[in-house]
Amino acid sequence: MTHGIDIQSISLTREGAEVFRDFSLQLRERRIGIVGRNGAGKSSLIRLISGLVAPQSGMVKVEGVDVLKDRAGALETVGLLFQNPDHQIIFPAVVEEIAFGLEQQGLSRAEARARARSVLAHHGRADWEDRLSHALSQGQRQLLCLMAVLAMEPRWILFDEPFASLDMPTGLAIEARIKALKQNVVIVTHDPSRVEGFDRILWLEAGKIAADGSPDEVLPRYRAAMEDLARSMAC
Amino acid sequence: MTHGIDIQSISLTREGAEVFRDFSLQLRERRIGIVGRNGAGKSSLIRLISGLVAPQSGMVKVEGVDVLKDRAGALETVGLLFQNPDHQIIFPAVVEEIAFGLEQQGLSRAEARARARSVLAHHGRADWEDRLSHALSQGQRQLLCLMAVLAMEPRWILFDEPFASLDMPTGLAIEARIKALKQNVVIVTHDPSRVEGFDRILWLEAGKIAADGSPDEVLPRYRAAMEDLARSMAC
Amino acid sequence: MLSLALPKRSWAHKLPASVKFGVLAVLMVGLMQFGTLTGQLIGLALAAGLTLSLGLTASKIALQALRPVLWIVAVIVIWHFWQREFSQGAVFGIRVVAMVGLANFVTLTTPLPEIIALVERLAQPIRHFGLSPRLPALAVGLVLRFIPELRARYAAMTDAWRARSPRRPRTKLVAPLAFSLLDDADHLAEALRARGGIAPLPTRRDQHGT
Amino acid sequence: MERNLTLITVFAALIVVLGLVPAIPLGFGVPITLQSLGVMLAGAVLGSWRGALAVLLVQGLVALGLPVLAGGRGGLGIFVGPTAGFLIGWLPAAFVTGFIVERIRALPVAVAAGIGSVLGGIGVLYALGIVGFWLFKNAGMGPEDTPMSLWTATLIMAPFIPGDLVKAVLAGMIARTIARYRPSALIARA
Ligand SMILES: Nc1ncnc2c1ncn2[C@@H]1O[C@H](COP(=O)(O)OP(=O)(O)OP(=O)(O)O)[C@@H](O)[C@H]1O
Ligand SMILES: Nc1ncnc2c1ncn2[C@@H]1O[C@H](COP(=O)(O)OP(=O)(O)OP(=O)(O)O)[C@@H](O)[C@H]1O
Ligand SMILES: O=C(O)CCCC[C@@H]1SC[C@@H]2NC(=O)N[C@@H]21
Ligand SMILES: [Mg+2]
Ligand SMILES: [Mg+2]
Repeated sequence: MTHGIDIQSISLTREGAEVFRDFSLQLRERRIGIVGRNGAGKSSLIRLISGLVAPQSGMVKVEGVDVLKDRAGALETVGLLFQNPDHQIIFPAVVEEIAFGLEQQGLSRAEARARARSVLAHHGRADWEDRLSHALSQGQRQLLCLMAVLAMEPRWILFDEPFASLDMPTGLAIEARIKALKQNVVIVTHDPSRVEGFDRILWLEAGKIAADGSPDEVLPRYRAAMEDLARSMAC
Repeated sequence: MTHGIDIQSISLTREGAEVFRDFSLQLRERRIGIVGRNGAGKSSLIRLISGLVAPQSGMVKVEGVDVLKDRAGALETVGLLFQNPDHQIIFPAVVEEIAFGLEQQGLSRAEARARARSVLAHHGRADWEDRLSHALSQGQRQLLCLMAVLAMEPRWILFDEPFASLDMPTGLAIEARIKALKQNVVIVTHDPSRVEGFDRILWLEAGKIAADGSPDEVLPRYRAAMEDLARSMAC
Repeated sequence: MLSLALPKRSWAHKLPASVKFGVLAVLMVGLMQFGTLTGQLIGLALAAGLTLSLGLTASKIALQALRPVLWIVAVIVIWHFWQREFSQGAVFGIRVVAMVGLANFVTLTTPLPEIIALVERLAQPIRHFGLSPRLPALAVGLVLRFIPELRARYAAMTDAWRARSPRRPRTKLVAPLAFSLLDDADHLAEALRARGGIAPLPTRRDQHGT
Repeated sequence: MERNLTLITVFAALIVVLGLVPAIPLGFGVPITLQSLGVMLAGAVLGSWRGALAVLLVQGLVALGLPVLAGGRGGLGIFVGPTAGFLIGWLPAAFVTGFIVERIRALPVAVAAGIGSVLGGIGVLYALGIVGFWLFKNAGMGPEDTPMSLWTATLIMAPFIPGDLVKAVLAGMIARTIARYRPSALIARA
């Protein structure tokens, strides 16, 4: 009885600017990629899906959970990797940051810390245990955010530009880990090659769906359009 | 009589962790790329070069200017694009943000604003004039930072991951603009293809130079090493 | 961190935080009630004895923490003596030093996580109002997080300023700093929401699985 | 909900950090401190209830013994010291400041916040602060001692007036800037 993500005629205005008007969308696929230009509304969309932004009208349900109202339910259902790690990190210490979400899911403080440590070790970063998050490099902070989200194992995980600050090997390793996840995944990215083998690609343009289909249908058209644009901008 | 960037046996410790020890480097080329893993010290290095971070010992000169002490001189000599737009943007309004650096270079307030407007128009963003910087998307914020730095036209421009949040056409357009700059350029990036045709590539690894040479010498080795690493991490 | 702390654990660290804070509260009230000099002297001796029992280094740290209070007390005592109110001056001076000494003793020997855990336990009754008892503890934790963050923000912003200006920012950063704090509050609110927010906790991890 | 919490904690932290600006100690034990500017701002920006909660949080930190007051002071001892009345009075001060900004909507934010700060952050605050100081001075006196009069206690507070008026003006200006560029954060008027 899986319902997936169900967005029902949403309208969203942020600081006076309209981002979505009467926008509807159903997502059921296991691997979904979202592409589109800067300011198209990609981050706004996945913030809506994770219940962080309240639309002026309309409704978002994920696996039947009203993500805006039922926060405890949303916790098990959707997880979000923020585009800017500085906006996601809450705690000064690396271990606390990972443990917090686990505690929120009902683990005791000690259990959560133990799990956080094993997550660090699993990603080959056992030595980060005592480090402070603000003294990590930008890419290291993004990895910390990724670990914190993956540790919580929600049924849907939304990644906003997960590879933007990662170095090549870390990026490739995370890509492989994401591919292997049993959960449903949505990735927002400016790099089409990262979502090549996915089940479905959405191309968002100024708050509307410009194209929606398999990677083979959408990505070549997207690439061509972007290159055209680049040529017209370069002059 | 150009001296370029001259880094003389620098030691840098940030919050107790040693980033560089007795590190020296001369940079004279017009197009320099820096690659390396997360936490290798790339951002720390270009912050040193722009005189924002003070080393515990050693000295940095750019075109003969002691960037740490002579801030007025440094301003005409080096400009920096921060890796995280949130760390660069100061002012609430887009126009103010671009005009600020110009005013500091001696333009009157009115002149600076007029120039800021023409910079926006030149990048096809004339409609951003009245927007507030915090209400831009992440990629739009990065573009704003880029415009603010480019407008000041210092002799050396240091870019820390300039393409990380840009969409494809904007990324390509900015790449073309950077290529066409008459100034000297240093680009830090995780994407080797962005610095393919450059004059010199530095590969930084844990605060040391792992390789230094032309793109043809360095980049294939860097790519191979990173892919090896990825394979060993993936398991 | 900003809070008072000792480099080493002491015997007093082993006492439960609730006991230490409970006894401290009783002592405070007691010292206020007894106007006699002997009462205050007993309090002072207790504070001094407890502090000394932590060892020499700890006593030095405690004395440092006392310094700002000491000289205010000195001024008032001198004023009283000037007015020839000797007993009143002495009672006042000894009382303040004893109280602050005792309070510092408790703070010094109770690590922050234990203090926060205590807050959490004391806050259990707010469960009845549909609020999570973790809320006050979380609030305390967040304030303590924001304090260094405020300085870091200031430092980051002066960096951004210095990267483009040879002049000092002076008061020009006050407004941008205020905005960046408010934005921080927004981001932090979203980050908290993204991880379940401040709704009462689920009791078991698999409660919502289907 | 979460936003209320984080805004309240930000202003609590602001009050604490303003205590790091060196305070000017006065002989009678109550320092001139910037922290009361933080109290005015908490009320003017967050409004009555949230502003008061921000202060309550600071008071909680003081009670826990954390050195969050000017000069690195903290601990339960403060609540029985010369500044106790002021410290406790911060709470109604922020509340009244916020209440006035919320209610007098006809006036521009800057003016309302200024007036609120004067009435709440000076008027209400001094009333409690003076009584607190007076009780403190006269506590534990024998029958033969001469108690200080409430009037004397009031006169002693005169040195605070100029500084606190400047703070009220600042609070008004800052509230106006916030209303202009981050209107949604000015909850008192949102
Ligand atoms: N915090 C905000 N407040 C107000 N408006 C915002 C905010 N963030 C984004 N917007 C606006 O909403 C629109 C969509 O922004 P969004 O962040 O969703 O874009 P995006 O597709 O994620 O872009 P990018 O690729 O740059 O990350 C943009 O026009 C932007 O100006
Ligand atoms: N603000 C800071 N305070 C203390 N230490 C820091 C800070 N920023 C970075 N470091 C440390 O300095 C080292 C170098 O960091 P730096 O930011 O220069 O790396 P980088 O090469 O730019 O990495 P990335 O690719 O992730 O941006 C890292 O080990 C990091 O932990
Ligand atoms: O630190 C404390 O214990 C509280 C200090 C209260 C000082 C009061 S607030 C109003 C008045 N104006 C000042 O500058 N100081 C006093
Ligand atoms: Mg985005
Ligand atoms: Mg970096």
